[in-house]
Amino acid sequence: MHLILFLVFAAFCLAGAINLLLQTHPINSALSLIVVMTSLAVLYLLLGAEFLAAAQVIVYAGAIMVLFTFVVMLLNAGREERTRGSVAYGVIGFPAVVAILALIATVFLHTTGLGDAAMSNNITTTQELSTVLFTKLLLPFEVTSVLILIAILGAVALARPHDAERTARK
Amino acid sequence: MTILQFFLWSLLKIIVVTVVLLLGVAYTVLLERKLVGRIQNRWGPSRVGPFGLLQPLVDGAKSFLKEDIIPTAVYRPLYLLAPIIALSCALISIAVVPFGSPAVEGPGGFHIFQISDVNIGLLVVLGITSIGVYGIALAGWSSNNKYSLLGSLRSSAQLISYELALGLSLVGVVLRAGSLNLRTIVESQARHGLLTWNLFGGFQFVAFFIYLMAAYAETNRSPFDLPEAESELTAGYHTEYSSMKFAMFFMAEYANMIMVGCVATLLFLGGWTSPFGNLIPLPQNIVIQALLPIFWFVLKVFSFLFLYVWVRGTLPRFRYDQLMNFGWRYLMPLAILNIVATSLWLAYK
Amino acid sequence: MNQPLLYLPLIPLLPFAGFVLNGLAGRRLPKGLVSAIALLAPLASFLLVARLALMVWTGSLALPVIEAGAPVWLSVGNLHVDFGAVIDPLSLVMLLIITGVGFLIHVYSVGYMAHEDGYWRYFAYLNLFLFFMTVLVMAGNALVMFVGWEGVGLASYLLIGFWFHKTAAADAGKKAFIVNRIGDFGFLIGMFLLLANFGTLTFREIAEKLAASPNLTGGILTATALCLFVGATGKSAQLPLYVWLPDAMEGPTPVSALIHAATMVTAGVYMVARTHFLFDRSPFALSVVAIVGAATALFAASIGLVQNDIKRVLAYSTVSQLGYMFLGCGVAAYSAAIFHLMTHAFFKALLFLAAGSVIHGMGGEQDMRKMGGLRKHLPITFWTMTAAVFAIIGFPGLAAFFSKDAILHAAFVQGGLGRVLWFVGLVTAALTAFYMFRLWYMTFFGEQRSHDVHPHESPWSMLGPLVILAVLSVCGGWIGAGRFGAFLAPAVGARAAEGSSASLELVLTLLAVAVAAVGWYVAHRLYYQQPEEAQQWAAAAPSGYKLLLHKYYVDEAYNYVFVKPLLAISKFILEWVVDVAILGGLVWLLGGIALLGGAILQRWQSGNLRSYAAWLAAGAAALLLFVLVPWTSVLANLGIHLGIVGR
Amino acid sequence: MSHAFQQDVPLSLYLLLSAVLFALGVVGFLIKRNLITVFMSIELMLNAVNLSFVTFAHQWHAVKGQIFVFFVMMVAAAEAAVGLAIIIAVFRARSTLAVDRIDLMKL
Repeated sequence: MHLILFLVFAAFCLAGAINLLLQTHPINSALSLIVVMTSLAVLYLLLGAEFLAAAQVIVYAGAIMVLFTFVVMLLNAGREERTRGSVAYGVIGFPAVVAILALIATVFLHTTGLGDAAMSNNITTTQELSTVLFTKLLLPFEVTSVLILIAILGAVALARPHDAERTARK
Repeated sequence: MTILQFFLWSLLKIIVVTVVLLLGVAYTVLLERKLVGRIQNRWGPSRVGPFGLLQPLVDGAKSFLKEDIIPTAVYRPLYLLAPIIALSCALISIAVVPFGSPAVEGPGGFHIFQISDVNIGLLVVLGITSIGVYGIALAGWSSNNKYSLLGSLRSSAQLISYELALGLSLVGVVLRAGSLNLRTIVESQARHGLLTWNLFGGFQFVAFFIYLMAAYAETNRSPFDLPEAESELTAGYHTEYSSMKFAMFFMAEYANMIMVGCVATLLFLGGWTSPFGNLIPLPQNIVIQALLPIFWFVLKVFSFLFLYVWVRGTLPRFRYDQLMNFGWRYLMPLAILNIVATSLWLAYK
Repeated sequence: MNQPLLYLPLIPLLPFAGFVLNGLAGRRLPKGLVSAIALLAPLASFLLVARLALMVWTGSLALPVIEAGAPVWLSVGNLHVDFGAVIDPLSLVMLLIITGVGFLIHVYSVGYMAHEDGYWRYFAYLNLFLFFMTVLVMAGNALVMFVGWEGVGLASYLLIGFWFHKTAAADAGKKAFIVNRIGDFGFLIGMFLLLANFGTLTFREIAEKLAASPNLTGGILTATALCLFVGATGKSAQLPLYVWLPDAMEGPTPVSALIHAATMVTAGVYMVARTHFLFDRSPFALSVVAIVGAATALFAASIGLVQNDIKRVLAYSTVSQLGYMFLGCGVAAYSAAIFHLMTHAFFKALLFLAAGSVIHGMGGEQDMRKMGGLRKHLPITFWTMTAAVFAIIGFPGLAAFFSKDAILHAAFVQGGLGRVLWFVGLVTAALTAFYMFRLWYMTFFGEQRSHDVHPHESPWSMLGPLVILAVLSVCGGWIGAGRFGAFLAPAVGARAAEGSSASLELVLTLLAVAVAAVGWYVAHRLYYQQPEEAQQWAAAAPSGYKLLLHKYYVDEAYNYVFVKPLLAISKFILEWVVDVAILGGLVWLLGGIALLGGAILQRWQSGNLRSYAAWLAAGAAALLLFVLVPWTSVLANLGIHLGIVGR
Repeated sequence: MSHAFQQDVPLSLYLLLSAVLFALGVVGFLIKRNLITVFMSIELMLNAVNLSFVTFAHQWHAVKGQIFVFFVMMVAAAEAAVGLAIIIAVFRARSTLAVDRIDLMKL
């Protein structure tokens, strides 16, 4: 059961990710990414992280990606232009990516002592999570909240039309 | 219980619940038309069948039989995908809703009145609701129509804004119950019936009020039905949709209403439990023991829907900036205050 | 020893405080306050010094006083330099002269400079001058002395160039500074030699070490002494570095008085006296000092004969008198030299201030040919000037009578070379008498030659110092006569005048007075009785006259020998070596490197996000490669395979 | 069939998946020409890393691994808010989202 679910959703993940690369329209890419994210949520669930699974859906799929689609719609972004930029990305970038993937994969596959994940095994409840989060890691949590506040202010400041534009609009 | 049995039972439950839900959706539409008619001093549908009771079926047939028009300028894949996302998201949430007493079990300790009992049921509902945004957003965008686009932009912004207030209003309840499991939440308010409901005994009336407002906005219902404001945007995000696809949006809207009613019932109104608590002892008959909680549940959801329609027939539509102001400036701070007050109270207790 | 509170640091620091106050805030302060600050600072210093002197006089203070526990300036290896002051008879005398005469000049300046712009600036500089001079005199070691030495140069530059808008004044300031620098260079070398040979710069320690090694003579000591003497010639305007002093007349007259009489030029004499233990051990250096002194005395006096600018006459007179002092030093009669320094301070300050009063009264006129008959208009100035003139020529009983005779006597007594030097000194005395009386007659007697000015007597703030200095000039000789040598002996060493006898002294004295009288007579004849005869004399020896009038063409010679080639070389180096080769080359080199680097690096900085991302990924891959691959074992395996390492 | 049902999944497969997703994210960054899509590739990389965090948290029974993912999500949310605001500002200034055309610091 676990294996089947893993295979199915891992396949969804990979398909979504590849589709993200292949699609030329940002909105399709965004939808592919949503597929990746929701599939990942299922994988989290399989790994016993149920709160994270919900958070993944709510935060990533439900908020961040909505923001992305919202921006795509707002800017009415069309298909990608076939621009020719630098060649460095092909010459340098792809070998580098292959190297990274090869290295990481080698290390992962050679690591001994990694166990198996079984169904309904080692589930982390929301209570455990929040106990650690609100006691031991309270300070980082609060710092994160400040970060988000700053991000909100920054976003507002950035997206606000300039004074000149505003007066011109009036 | 073997895996095969599990699948079969689950399939059966899913089919039954879905059919009931769809029927509920159909008759909610009728209910609304009749009620609004009465509020506006007219009869509403009354010709098809006795008291117009067959009207929903006829409407459905009409939707199916109408020509399916796909405008040339639309972005087809998403144009087709959007109503499916909207409807499926509206229907899926019901999977975690317990609508009957868990005391009644099937063979092998199998819950009959809940498709799936999830630890984080409330979060699942919220998550699926948040995915539902895409149906509307994509519909508006793929239609390639400015009214649709404006409607879906409004809708996206509105949903994101009010989701915050909605989620925060539920935190008070979660704090009281100490769980995200919907069944546990219901059981935490079961002891003395009406008096221990979160709405009354739990002092979560502020939260309930916020939830009510946010829920109306989330379901794009009057007085927050700006995404489909006829006078401004023709029909908003579903301007370009017709026949069956339009019907799917329509059903999604009412399914969402029912879902919101279910959540309200579970979280604030004591779910399937009796409002009289243990004052009226349960009869020993197993059938009555099974059906009575369902009766209470449906009654509560129905009351909620009645409120929906009543508000629709009564209040005028907000302006867009008023809507945003209200959500960000009043509802959200209020929800945060509610969380703080509840936490303090719980800590004091 | 239970030492009474002496407030030694305050002596230099008070003028310095005056300088800081006036220098920083003077522009905004009212004139009265500026003068008050400027006068009070040296007055307070003088009172402190006077208190010291009084304590020494009454015997409640034993000299020398060596300040202990002063702040340390440098401590490098074995070298320790502190700011401790040393008061011995020599520096006490110097301090009295500097602060006393300095204060009088300050008072005089209040009247003289009353209508100048930059009044506050002038007094700030004046105080700065006193500060550095006191530092110089009180210094216990050569390095601190050098600070004062350099500072005096700076202050003189500022004061000579006080009217910096006048090209001549600005040039004179620069000239003084540069010529002084040459001398300072000698001092510096001398200091290095001291440091190399004795490992210390403290005078007392050097003297002790020198005393401890009686066999040490010759080369090194001579070289050191000569280097120091080069410094002294720069500061004290001796041949060949005297050229700045006459030009320094471009500064305000009180400044000339300060530089010539009380402070700057005496520094060289003071320094030679201070380091006498070096000179004493090197007869050759001593003879050089004596010869240079005598030559300068004669040389300057001869130029002074024909000058027409009243201040220039005085300037050459100063150079000449300084020559006397070095002559004194050179025959090891240090106390006589210092004695002459003191009396000279009195009468030369008086001469300058009186000349200033004359110039003031004449409305800025400095040419003696346009003066004359001023006796009636400036009576007090006349009488004080008369006192000074009689003092300088060595009129019996007046200041220079004692001091100059002491020097000449010492020279004569030395025998050998000393006799020659004595004769030169004697001739110089005659010349001195001649040009001083020439000045006297041209200025105060005869007819008034210029009628477009109305001479008037100066205010009392100027006349007061004149009177005080006149009294000192008249009586100053009696202060030291006979006693001075004994008083200074602990500081400069006493030399018994061998073969001295009262009769010889009397003969020598009479000779000197007679020679001076001859000078007086010639001046009287040429400039009082038959003024036209002077022109005839000049016409009789036109080349000689012109030579003197143009100061032996020394300035011109220096100009051709040193200044012009230096300018040409500097210009060449600046224009071609520095500008074109070094700077230009450097610019081209840097520019080339930047261009080359830019040409390579700009390929990276394309602004293209995706290429940046590619490099980022490459960097990450490199890091992973570095971290994840166990390089040591990989290399070891490789080594085994290649047969480098292993069996 | 029941064999496949009871089969457990080795965690290295999860890690491998995460590595592949990450690499795909990098590739996306390299080849995508739309600013928004490039940004999405970054989100993909973040998600890939999150997956390995959760996997390790499962392996070592460590709650902190999951909490780290939680923080990553929060930071990603903040990043998305600011990043998208920047993208809007860039679009306003240049009327294009093509990364190859946005290669100057000044306007």
